[in-house]
Amino acid sequence: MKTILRTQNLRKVYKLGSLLHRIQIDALDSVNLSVQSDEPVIISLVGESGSGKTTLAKVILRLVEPTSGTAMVHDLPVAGEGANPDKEVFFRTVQPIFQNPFEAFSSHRTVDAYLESTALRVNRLDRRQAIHAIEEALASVGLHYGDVRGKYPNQFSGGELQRVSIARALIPRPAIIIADEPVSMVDASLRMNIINLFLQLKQEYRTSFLYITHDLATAYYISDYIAVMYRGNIVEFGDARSILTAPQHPYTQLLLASIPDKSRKWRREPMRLSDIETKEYRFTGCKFRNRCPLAMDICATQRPPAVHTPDGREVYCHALTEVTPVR
Amino acid sequence: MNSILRLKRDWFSLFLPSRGTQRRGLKLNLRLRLGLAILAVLVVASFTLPFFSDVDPMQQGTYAKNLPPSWEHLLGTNSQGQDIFWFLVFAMRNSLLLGVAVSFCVTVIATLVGLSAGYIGGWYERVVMLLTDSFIIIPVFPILIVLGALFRGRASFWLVGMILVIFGWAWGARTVRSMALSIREREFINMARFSGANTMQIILWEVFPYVYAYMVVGFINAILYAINTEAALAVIGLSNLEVPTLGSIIFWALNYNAMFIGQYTWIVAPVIATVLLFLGLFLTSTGYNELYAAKRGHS
Amino acid sequence: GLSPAGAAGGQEQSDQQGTLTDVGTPRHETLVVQTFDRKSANPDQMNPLMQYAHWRGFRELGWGFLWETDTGTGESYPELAADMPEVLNPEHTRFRIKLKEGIYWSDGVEFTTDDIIYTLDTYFNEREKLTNANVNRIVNYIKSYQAIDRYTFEVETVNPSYDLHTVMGVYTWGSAFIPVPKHIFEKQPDVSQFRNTYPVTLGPYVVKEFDPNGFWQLWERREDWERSAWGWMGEPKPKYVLYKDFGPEETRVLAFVQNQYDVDTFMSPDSIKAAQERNPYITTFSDKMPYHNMDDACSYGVLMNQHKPPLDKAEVRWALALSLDLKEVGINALSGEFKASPLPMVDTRILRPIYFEPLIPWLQEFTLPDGYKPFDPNFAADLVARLAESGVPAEELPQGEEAISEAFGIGWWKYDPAEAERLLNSVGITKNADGVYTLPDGSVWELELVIPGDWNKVMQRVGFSIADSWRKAGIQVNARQVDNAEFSKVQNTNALLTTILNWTNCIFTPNYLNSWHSISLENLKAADATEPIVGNQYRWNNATVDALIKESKAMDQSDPKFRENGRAILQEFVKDMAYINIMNIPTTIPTNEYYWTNFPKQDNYYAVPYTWWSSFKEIVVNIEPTGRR
Amino acid sequence: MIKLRDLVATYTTVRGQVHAVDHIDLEIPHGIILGVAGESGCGKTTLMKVIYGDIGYPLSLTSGTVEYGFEDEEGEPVTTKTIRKHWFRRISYIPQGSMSSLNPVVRIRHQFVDFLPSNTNKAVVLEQIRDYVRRLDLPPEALDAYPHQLSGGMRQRIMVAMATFFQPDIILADEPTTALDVVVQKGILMLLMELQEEMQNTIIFVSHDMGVHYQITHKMLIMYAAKVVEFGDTDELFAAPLHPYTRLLIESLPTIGDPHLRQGIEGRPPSLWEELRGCRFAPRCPLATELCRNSEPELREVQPGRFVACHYAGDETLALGAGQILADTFSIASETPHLSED
Amino acid sequence: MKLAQYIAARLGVYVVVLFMGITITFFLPRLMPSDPIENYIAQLQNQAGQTLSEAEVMQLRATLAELYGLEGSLFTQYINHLKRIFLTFDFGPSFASFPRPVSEFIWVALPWTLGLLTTTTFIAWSLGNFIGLLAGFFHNNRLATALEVVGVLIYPIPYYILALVFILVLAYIFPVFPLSTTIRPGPLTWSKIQMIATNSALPALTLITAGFGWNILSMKSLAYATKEEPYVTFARLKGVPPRKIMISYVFRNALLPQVTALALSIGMIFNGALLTEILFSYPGLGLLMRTAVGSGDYNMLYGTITMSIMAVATAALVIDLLYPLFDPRIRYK
Ligand SMILES: Nc1ncnc2c1ncn2[C@@H]1O[C@H](COP(=O)(O)OP(=O)(O)OP(=O)(O)O)[C@@H](O)[C@H]1O
Ligand SMILES: Nc1ncnc2c1ncn2[C@@H]1O[C@H](COP(=O)(O)OP(=O)(O)OP(=O)(O)O)[C@@H](O)[C@H]1O
Ligand SMILES: [Mg+2]
Ligand SMILES: [Mg+2]
Repeated sequence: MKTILRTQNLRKVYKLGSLLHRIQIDALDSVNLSVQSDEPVIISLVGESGSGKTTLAKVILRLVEPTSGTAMVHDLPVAGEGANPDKEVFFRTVQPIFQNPFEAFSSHRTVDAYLESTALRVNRLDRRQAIHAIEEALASVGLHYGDVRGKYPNQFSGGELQRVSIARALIPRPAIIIADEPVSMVDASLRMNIINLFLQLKQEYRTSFLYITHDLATAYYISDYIAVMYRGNIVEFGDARSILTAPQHPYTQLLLASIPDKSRKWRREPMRLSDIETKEYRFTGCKFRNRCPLAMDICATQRPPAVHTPDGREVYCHALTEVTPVR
Repeated sequence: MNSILRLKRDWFSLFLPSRGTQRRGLKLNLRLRLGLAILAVLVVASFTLPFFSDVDPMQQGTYAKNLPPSWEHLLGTNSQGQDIFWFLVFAMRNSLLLGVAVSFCVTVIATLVGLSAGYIGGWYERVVMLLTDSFIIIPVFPILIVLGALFRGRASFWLVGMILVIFGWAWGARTVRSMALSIREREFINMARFSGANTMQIILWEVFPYVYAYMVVGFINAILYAINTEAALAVIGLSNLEVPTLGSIIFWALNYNAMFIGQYTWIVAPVIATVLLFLGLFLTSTGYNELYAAKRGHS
Repeated sequence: GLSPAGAAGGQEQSDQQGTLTDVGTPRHETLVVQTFDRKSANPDQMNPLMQYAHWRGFRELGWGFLWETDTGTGESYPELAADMPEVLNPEHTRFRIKLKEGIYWSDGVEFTTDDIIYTLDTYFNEREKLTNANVNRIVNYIKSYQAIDRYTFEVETVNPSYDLHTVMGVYTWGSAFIPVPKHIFEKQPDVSQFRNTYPVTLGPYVVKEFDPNGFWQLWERREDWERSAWGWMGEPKPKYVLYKDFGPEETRVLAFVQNQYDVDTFMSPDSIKAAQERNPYITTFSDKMPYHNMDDACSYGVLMNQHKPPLDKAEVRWALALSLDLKEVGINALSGEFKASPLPMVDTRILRPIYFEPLIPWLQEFTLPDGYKPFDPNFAADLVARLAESGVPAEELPQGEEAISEAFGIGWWKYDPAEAERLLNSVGITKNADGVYTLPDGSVWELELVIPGDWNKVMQRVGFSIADSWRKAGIQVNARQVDNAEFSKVQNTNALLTTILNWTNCIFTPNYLNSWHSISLENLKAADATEPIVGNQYRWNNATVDALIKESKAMDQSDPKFRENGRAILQEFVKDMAYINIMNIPTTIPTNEYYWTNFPKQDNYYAVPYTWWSSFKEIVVNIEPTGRR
Repeated sequence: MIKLRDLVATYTTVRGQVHAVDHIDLEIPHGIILGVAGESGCGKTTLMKVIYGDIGYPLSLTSGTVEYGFEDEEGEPVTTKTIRKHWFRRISYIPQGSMSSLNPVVRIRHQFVDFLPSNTNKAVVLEQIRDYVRRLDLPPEALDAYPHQLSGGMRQRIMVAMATFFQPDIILADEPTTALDVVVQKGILMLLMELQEEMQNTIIFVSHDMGVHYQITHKMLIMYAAKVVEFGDTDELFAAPLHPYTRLLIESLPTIGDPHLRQGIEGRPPSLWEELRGCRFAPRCPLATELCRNSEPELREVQPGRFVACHYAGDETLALGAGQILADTFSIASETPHLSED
Repeated sequence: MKLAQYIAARLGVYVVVLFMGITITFFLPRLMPSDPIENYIAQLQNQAGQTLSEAEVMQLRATLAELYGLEGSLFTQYINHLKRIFLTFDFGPSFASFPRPVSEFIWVALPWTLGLLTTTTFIAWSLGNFIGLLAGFFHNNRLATALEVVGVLIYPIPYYILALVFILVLAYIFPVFPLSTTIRPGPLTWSKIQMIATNSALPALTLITAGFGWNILSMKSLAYATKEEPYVTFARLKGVPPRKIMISYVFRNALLPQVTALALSIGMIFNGALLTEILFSYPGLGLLMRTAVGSGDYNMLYGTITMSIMAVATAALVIDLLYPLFDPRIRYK
């Protein structure tokens, strides 16, 4: 079996603030994930804003050096000690789709330059083949090469740009694409096209995805695995459909309850939203405890251990420990 | 903040009557055109006119001393019996040559050092920045005075230029580096990396465009720096006084008290020439910046 | 508060007192003088045993000397001494000196032999620590000394001496021996650490205030000025004398026009003209061309390193002289306000009758080996004609041969590039296709001309004009101006450089030895030796001169033979063209007679007009207040 | 009633001009939440800018005005020309990507009040703001923080607080919850709804997420390629979308628990730079006919309060057939292939 | 990283920079073509008007070499030099004014330079930034534009000419300020401060006029760029009055790079101050330095250059250390 993705005790600490206001944030706090499969898989990463999803993606993309721990993608160690993959191999294994498409292109270059560069340098195609590859990739995200060519990023709408960004990642046909909210700027119908595209790529090109999103419906729709993050911790991880239909962690439950559903309207009830994030990051024990309906004393002091449920997921919650003893 | 020094807004609207969107293109052209026109006149004049001069403007006693401006001597003659106009033409040429040459080297070095330090980072950056900081912090002038004393007169014109380059690049390098530092953190750099670009290519295609506008301004500034520093060295007598430059005109005009003996053209002409040159460079650079910004679809 | 006018140089208006100076003294009681050396680096150092703020009036107003020089005649006269030294032995090594009685230090203590002996003792005992180089000179000059009584002492010199009065007394611009007050100095634990700020003086003035930054110093007349070293000369008129630096020439012109000061030094002719146009009280030394005093001891000239080929050939040196268009240089640099001198000596009223006039016939007949007569006796007349042509009013130009010669000199070398080319061709230096001279090996002859950069504007101009002149003749000249510091070294070693615009050849009295004593064969160094060869920077190798100088050293300077020898040496200089002398240094010293009048002028010549020589003593005694406030 | 009168908004670029809002003529009743949906680049943000009266190079209003349905102090009706004076007091705007719209070097509390005239008593207002913020369940410390110290969700909530504090008549919110997680999103939406109910003002709300629209809006405006294609009550619109694009939009998204394959809309929206003829959706519309391709449908009121720009809207027979065709397009056939079946 | 660590690191850089500067300044003057001993001898001869005999000169030379500490190899001299500076802040005696220590001269000159520099820098910087801000923010306003034009036109005029024009206008035609600096010694009273102020006015004016041009240009472009940031747009949409947008949005954000620029440009400003001092006979470090070069006074040169390097480096350090206080966003690794 191939290791599609594995992280071991991955930790990333950010320090920020001014001389007077000094803050430390564990954007990743001992993240342990492991997905092994011979088939390509789509792993969704969901969770609250600022919970470290992008950070995890960046560690995998080797853009951020982890404070400690290791990460491995497609049997390729990419982060932590001893991880020093060959550039070319790495780029053909992992490709990103960045979160904010406006930031992902230099405003001084035409966007097609990136497509070309990828085709020429990563794929090592000649110019004619490159154009062909670009055309194909753009077509698969619903764009024409002619409309993209020679235009600067600010001449596109966010959605258009996002699609260009996806097209670029497709060109090298990587083993895994790290897609950081690839559809957040895209309208509903297009969103489906892109999601279906991912599925298609998974089947046709055997591309795995790490799909970071806030859109749980699409996560349900395409993913095999799902990981739910909260404040730098994984709180629940396992088979996507079972987690999304029967969440066990209180945060996952809250998440699911918050989906704007088209079938029934929300009940008007007071919501408990998070506090200032840096405050919560500094919590010891369970970081969700001040919003958790099940919070207990132990939650304030002790970090919840992984609970392995019978259907093969991991849930990090003291409340479950009481019910299901650790196996 | 990752500000690009975009000198783009213009005070030139002052001279323009109409408002509205159409105006923009027109104005932009006018600004660029005006700048280019000034530069063209100065450059063409100072590089072609010397071929029409039948005497060496540096030679003393060619004409009667202290003549007022006339058709024969457009700006009159000075106390050394030289024609001020022709002297100025040669001086402009030499100063421009020096300015552009120095500025070119300064800008290239500053950009290379700054970009590489900012982008590559690590030890390389630390060492380079230490060097840069030292060059910035050491006040140039005392050293120029020492070096001037060392090479006095023997300093060929180009040696002065070299000295100016050696002590001129650091400032720009530091600015470029800080810009590169902030650009390094931006997402499109990662995008470029995953598009297979190598360090050189990233520096060139991703980072450079962001500092480019600044470098144009820096380039212009360095031209001025070179011309003015040479002039300052000349004024305290440390540059080569036998090559006509804007500085050596000023030196001799001051030496003969042009201001007090009524030889105003002698002293005012080089100053006006310097100001015009700067104006031309300034208008051109800002005009070009606007054009460039418009091309990228910014306002 | 400060009124605007008050801010403008402190010319504060007050009904009773009149204008005040910047330092708060009444302007009409203060003589204000531009300092000679601009800023003093060491303003609170006033100890004459050390290096000190020399140019701040100490030599003129503060100290007293045994003998002084009359700048009008070049004769020495006793100041502290009662008489000229009495020679005690035929070998001229032992002397007795009597002091005047009744001279007092400014603190009321009487000046006696004790002070002399104490000063000499200190010179001898502390010579290692004292940085005034004259200490060495005295210590090497004097063998022994002793007090005879309160007002008498004797000295014995190492060698026969005919110049005791100019070594222990003033030679033109200073004295190697400056008596210090024993009662003050003996109390000092270490005289070399003693600053002597606000010194006790022998002269009629004391330091009242000085700028710690070195820009100015104010002197106040002693109440008992009559008991001072030269009280006998008469009452010094200004109650205060202020030495001040008014900045670069631009600001000096403005300050001068605003009547902020009375006497300038070395202002360039065009600045003077500009100032005169704006203020009628500003006058030059003479109202006739060349307007300025030409009696400085030094001249400008071009020093050549005769060790360096091709300058080792007299033909080449003559070629340089003949391709120097001095009229052009003088007009460009000095508006023609100069006095040319073909001999390596200044053509002053003291030296002209002794050395110049007797040599005129010889000069006129002098021929180069190829038969060419280089002397141009019409130089001055031609110059006058050119000046008249360029618009100088006729009444300001001298009339008649004699007056012209007195004003502009006896003549100079012809400007004859053609002869110069012949001379150069004769030693294998020929022009190439570009009209530039090349050496016999075919390379371009590059001549370096060093010009002192800090001295004054006029000298810079002269230097660059000379270069221009040579360049027109086809010589590739690289002119460069250098700082004082470097220039001193260049001047004293003359090893690396080929030609220098120079001012060192200084002779004020008929005693030429002071300038030429080192032109000896023993003093010659290797061609590229870099140590100073003081006195023979020409690196001139001439046995005749060597012999003449050795002979003159053992002679009384008033001996006619001594002067005869001088003329012979001058002839040798000319024959070899050992030094291209150009002109007397034009001492362009304008005065402003708004507050003070009766400064030395051409038609009122009681002293040279300088404020940094003995002449200043005469000036302060002779000037009169105008009564303006 | 906010009246949009034949609005045409144009961008000027070096390439030429583009109408990003093209002849929009609508009346929006007061006191509702209006949802605006449509694909990216169809001109939603531009419409918001026009409504807000933020018109300046490169955007210009080629034709039309907006009447806001309220008067200024002098009793003159406020229009696009005069709306600026009422910014953030009678109309407020939460721009797209507003998380980066806070001044990074100034504390939040100052940014709350800096648009007030200088003669207002800031201390008093600040006290009120503190109360308000507390009432909105936001931590009051947030007011004393610098923007970078707050999470995106927090900043977005601050923006909402800022935009609603002065109880403006109209609030424009351009994708205020994109990029936020659903929990925070729900919080913000509930907040908006609550505030709207309380203040009875008009909120115009742009979002891509049809679920969000379903949850909070009273009326919906669907745009396609700079045009309005459908406008009507949200519930009715969701129950029976009349324009094929609306229908596709609503149906295209998956829901949790429904593993069936879904398809997006084929093709891509037309480029606004090109010459456009006929119905702009026609190239992608499974029902398009010759008529659609050649003549542009008017926005017409097919039922009271329902406006649709489709030649065939309201045509019952066609609608039935269309239903079938559309159902086919979605090809609700198989489940999505899933790995963890074993 | 903790505050202390940050400061320590910054101090480390400071020391290294100083060290390099001092090293450069030690070796550079050694290249000077004048030899202090020969200079001194030559000076004596010029003063005394009498030439010394060869023997006298040799003796003098030996004495001076010992006194000046010019014995030993260049390297030993260098080590001694470093030791002296870092351990005792001693630059040795001045050669031109032997045996007075150089530091004495420096302490006299330093306050003048520092006083002139800090005031003029501050004023030029504020004025330039203010005008630049106006010009960048109200880029359509004619007054702001006119001010900017003034900046653009004044900026390239050489110092010397500016100085002369000021002298001519303000000391001659309208004699408001003195032509040359005259400051009388005495305790620091109010009237002395006034005296210093009037005497420094012209050099200060020159420095300010010559110095604010660049600030105008750079601030203008910064302000213009900042104007496009989303938070400025939002402020405009909030209806914040333009003046306030200019101050608390555009200026506050554009200020930070300008502060860094200020730290960096102190060396440049110092150059200007040096020229100005020479021109106005202003008793600061610049004049001291120029005289030192003129008289071949090594130690004085070391002292003045080292001092200026220290002053400039320290100023830059201070600004750098203060910088985080200005910028709430700063993050350092
Ligand atoms: N370079 C950085 N320096 C300091 N802190 C950072 C940095 N990058 C991210 N953080 C902080 O780390 C935390 C996690 O950020 P991250 O971007 O990984 O979250 P996310 O889950 O991707 O959020 P979102 O859903 O908003 O994209 C946040 O609090 C963020 O402010
Ligand atoms: N500054 C501009 N200059 C030129 N064209 C622009 C500009 N801004 C937007 N456009 C164009 O106008 C059209 C509408 O843009 P707008 O931003 O209103 O879309 P949107 O519906 O808000 O899209 P999104 O959902 O992606 O935010 C797009 O085609 C876009 O390319
Ligand atoms: Mg993220
Ligand atoms: Mg939008």
